Amino acid sequence: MAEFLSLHDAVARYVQDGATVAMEGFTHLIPFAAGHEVIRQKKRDLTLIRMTPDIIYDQMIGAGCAKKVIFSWGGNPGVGSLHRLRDAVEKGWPRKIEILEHSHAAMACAFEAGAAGLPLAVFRGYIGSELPSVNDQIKFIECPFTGERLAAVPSVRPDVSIIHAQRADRQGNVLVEGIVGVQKEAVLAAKHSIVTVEEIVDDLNAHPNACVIPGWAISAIAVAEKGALPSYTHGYYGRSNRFYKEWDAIARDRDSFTQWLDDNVYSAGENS
Amino acid sequence: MAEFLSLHDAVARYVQDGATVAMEGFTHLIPFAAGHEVIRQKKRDLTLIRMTPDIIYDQMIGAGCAKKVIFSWGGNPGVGSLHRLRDAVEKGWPRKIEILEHSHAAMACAFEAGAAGLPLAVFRGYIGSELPSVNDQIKFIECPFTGERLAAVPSVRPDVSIIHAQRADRQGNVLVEGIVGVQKEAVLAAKHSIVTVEEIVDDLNAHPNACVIPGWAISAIAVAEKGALPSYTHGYYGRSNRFYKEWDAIARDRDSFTQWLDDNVYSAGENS
Amino acid sequence: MSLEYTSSEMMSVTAARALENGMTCFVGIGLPSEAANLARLTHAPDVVLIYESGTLQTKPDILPLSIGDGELCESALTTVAVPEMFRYWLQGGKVDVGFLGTAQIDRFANLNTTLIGDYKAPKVRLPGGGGAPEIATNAGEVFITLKHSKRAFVKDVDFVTTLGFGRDGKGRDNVPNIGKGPTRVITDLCVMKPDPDSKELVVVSLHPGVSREDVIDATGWEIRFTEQLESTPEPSENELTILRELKARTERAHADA
Amino acid sequence: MSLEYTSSEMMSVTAARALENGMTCFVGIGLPSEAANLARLTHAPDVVLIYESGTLQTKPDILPLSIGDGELCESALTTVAVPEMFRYWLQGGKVDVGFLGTAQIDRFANLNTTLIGDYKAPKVRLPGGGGAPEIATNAGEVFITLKHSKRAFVKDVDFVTTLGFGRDGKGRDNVPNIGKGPTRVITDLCVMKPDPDSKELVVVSLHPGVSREDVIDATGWEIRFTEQLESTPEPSENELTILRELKARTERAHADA
Repeated sequence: MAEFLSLHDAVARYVQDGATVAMEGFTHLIPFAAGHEVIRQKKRDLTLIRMTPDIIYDQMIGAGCAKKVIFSWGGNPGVGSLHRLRDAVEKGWPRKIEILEHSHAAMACAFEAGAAGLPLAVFRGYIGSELPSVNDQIKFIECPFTGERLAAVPSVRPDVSIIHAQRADRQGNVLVEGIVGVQKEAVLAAKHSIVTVEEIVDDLNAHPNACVIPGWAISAIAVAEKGALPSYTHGYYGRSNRFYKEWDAIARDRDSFTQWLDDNVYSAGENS
Repeated sequence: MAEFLSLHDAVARYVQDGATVAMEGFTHLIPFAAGHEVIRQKKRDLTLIRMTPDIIYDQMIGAGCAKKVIFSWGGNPGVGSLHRLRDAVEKGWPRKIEILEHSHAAMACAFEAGAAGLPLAVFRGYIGSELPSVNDQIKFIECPFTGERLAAVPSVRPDVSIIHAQRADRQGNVLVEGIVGVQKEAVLAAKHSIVTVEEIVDDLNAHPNACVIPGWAISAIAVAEKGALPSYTHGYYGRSNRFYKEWDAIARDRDSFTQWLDDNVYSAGENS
Repeated sequence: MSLEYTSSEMMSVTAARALENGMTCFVGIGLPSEAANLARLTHAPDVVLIYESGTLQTKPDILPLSIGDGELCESALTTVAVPEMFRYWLQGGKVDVGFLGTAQIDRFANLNTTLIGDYKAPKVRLPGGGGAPEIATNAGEVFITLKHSKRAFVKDVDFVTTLGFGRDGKGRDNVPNIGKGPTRVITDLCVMKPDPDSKELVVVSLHPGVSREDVIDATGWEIRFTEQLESTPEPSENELTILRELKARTERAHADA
Repeated sequence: MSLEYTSSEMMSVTAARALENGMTCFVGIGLPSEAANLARLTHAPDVVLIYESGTLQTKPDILPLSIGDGELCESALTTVAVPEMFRYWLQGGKVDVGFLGTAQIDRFANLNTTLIGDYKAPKVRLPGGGGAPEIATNAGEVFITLKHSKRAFVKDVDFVTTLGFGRDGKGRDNVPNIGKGPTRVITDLCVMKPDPDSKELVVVSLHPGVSREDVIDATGWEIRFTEQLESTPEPSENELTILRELKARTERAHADA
């Protein structure tokens, strides 16, 4: 049954140094507040899994939280590069990180397989791509019925998944609405999960087939108002495209990044 | 793009003798009106796929439409046997039929795989069951990452799938709500599809993550008011549990069944 | 003071008591559904009931006739597609206990819901596996409830639709990612559990008024009784009242529909 | 009368015209998204746009900055989970055309969005594959649009992130269940198509005012021109107006947010 914790306590309890962590949200509902809390608590040696690392992992990588990143598209959407990711990969600052890269289809299927309790995902993919030559976690199997060669990747099964959602009810059931990405899969695939929400309500007011994650499938719920900014929360607030653009200049330079981190994460409280 | 047809014309065009047909609806939204139309048009040698044959396939089997049934649970829910299915399997009346049986998990995964364009579904199933000894379509594969033995079944890819839904808009987009079963998967897995609906509306009024099947993924839409009775349509009318109970007596006897079919299907129009 | 109750009521109440509050239960239709809802309405208000129709955490006011009655969806936290139900919720390891009925059960708790006789020429064709084969292996453990009779309790099932412990009791040994299997069988006469070593079903508790001979006569193999044989506690007045109201509501609703 | 327009506008209009009304298009972010929405707002009102964020049949009023902007969801017929998007809609064969951009492209239309240099020690690390590897093989065909330059149009890509026709042009031969692959490449200078036999990209149409030399100078291999080389039709006034309004709306919206 989900426990209601402060974001500080949830991260302190469930994000251990060295853990495999998936923080999902496909452009929408990216759990930035939780990411900042991980940075503030100086978690180290994390293996970070995310289809699109986005600014959130750029910040965590720049802050030195990650030893490895598993991803399928590592850019600042519509803007350009993730400079902190590149600096770590290309120059080893603030530390050398390993990367393991997939395609979106592979990772989406791997999250699905993780939620489904399977060790692998099977899909029609990676045909002609050279990604299998640099990622030894991509294999191929033969269909026993048709003989077709299909791709196989290990399922994603994080130690902890963290997502942001619109709201939870008092029993800890969570509503996710809009672009739902792979968030439900991330939660169900993980050993532990933290969901940050905009608010706690008496009644989710969900339609019969809404994406609702039951409280008993979640470890901890923490209220984090505007917890997805500069990403957005459908029905609550919009995406700060402006910040995504500004991030390019902030992150391009180690000093300006460090300054930003000091001002906006380390010196800030839990609600930054 | 979905064409709006009469139920007669949709069935005449897309259900060919000898075709593989999936008529889905998991207790809810069973396309009875379409089943009756198939019976009226005396379609023959069909391979009928359905997780739960239910009364709809009992009627079609008794009427002589089927040469084979692929299913995972063949009873009258909460009542007892499907007497027409049993009479065909055990005594060959009105004709001998072949059966191929699976578990629900296998068929659900096979529909999913069919919708996903894959030749097979992989899942953790059939452990210790003797079903693989009587169904040569069940195989086992080894996970290339963990060595675990997992079940594999061919995906479901019907010639035509038929489902019933609440409503379509004038572009042919369809809303399915409530217990959605494997209906979307059935439509997406099939070469052709017919959706019967309670009504055509200007606006589906669907929430952002509703189960909506776009018109361009459907072959034909036909209005069939109360088209799911004695099954039900969430938001429109309830299940006739009474008829499900009465069916036991009607179907137990060949003569009473034949009489029922004459009175309620053959003599009736399209809206029976 | 002893209350009046039927052996069916005794079975339902005992089956209901097997469920602990907070458990997540994948519910079979019929007797398991009756027991699971009785548990929810009595000692286990927070038991989470899941039906294979996709209805998650449902709280029906009347018992469903089918596994997909509208009542299940209307009273559910949410309703998911059937592939998701089997993949994420059952196979994904979210189910503590699968609650099953059966037509035939053998001494190793293997279940047959496929057919009586030979597969190619069945004497009686039964409905088939449905969700049971994977519920029995993917749920944390399995409770089984059915009426006791020699026809149902056979030494060896005609067909293993659903694994208990296999035809030799070793069917789960060294299988990765598999649940504990049947941990108790609740009938109208008694409660059985598998022997920890051989996995053969053993009577651990007799219902009030039931003799060993009653069980022996209704069982198709030489049934054993545990040394510390217990007497199953009687239903309470509250349990009986709630069960009877539930069944009366259900009957009225189904007669009307 | 000849209109004033930029080479970027020429590229977008030409790319838009490649889409036929009623096609189902899996849209990449950036230039493809601009072209696809221009098509929808001009000659192809019933083109169906799908973004990998799960937004099905979306009709954004402004261009999204990211692949998952709120606008995409709010104007969509419905929004599905990302695994479903890749499994049912793309891999399930529902997509007529995948519309992609790229950082590097070679003569066999292989795409590189992974890195410049060596994988272990990259000179420039690019974003990676994203949806492209499977869009390129599972969609019925693929349109590619990008600006023409020697850095982008190379003889052999540093890394095949996404299959065009393979490093030898035979990468799709005898592969079951695969799309036709890139059928046209639209740049700010010209339109290219693969040679039917060798699959090498060949210029089929030059944009107005562009010379063969311009293309040769901007291409990293000895580019060939088809015998019936055409001149790409100019943008119409209507197309330019709608494109400019779309971009102005977009800029205003993104500056505000």
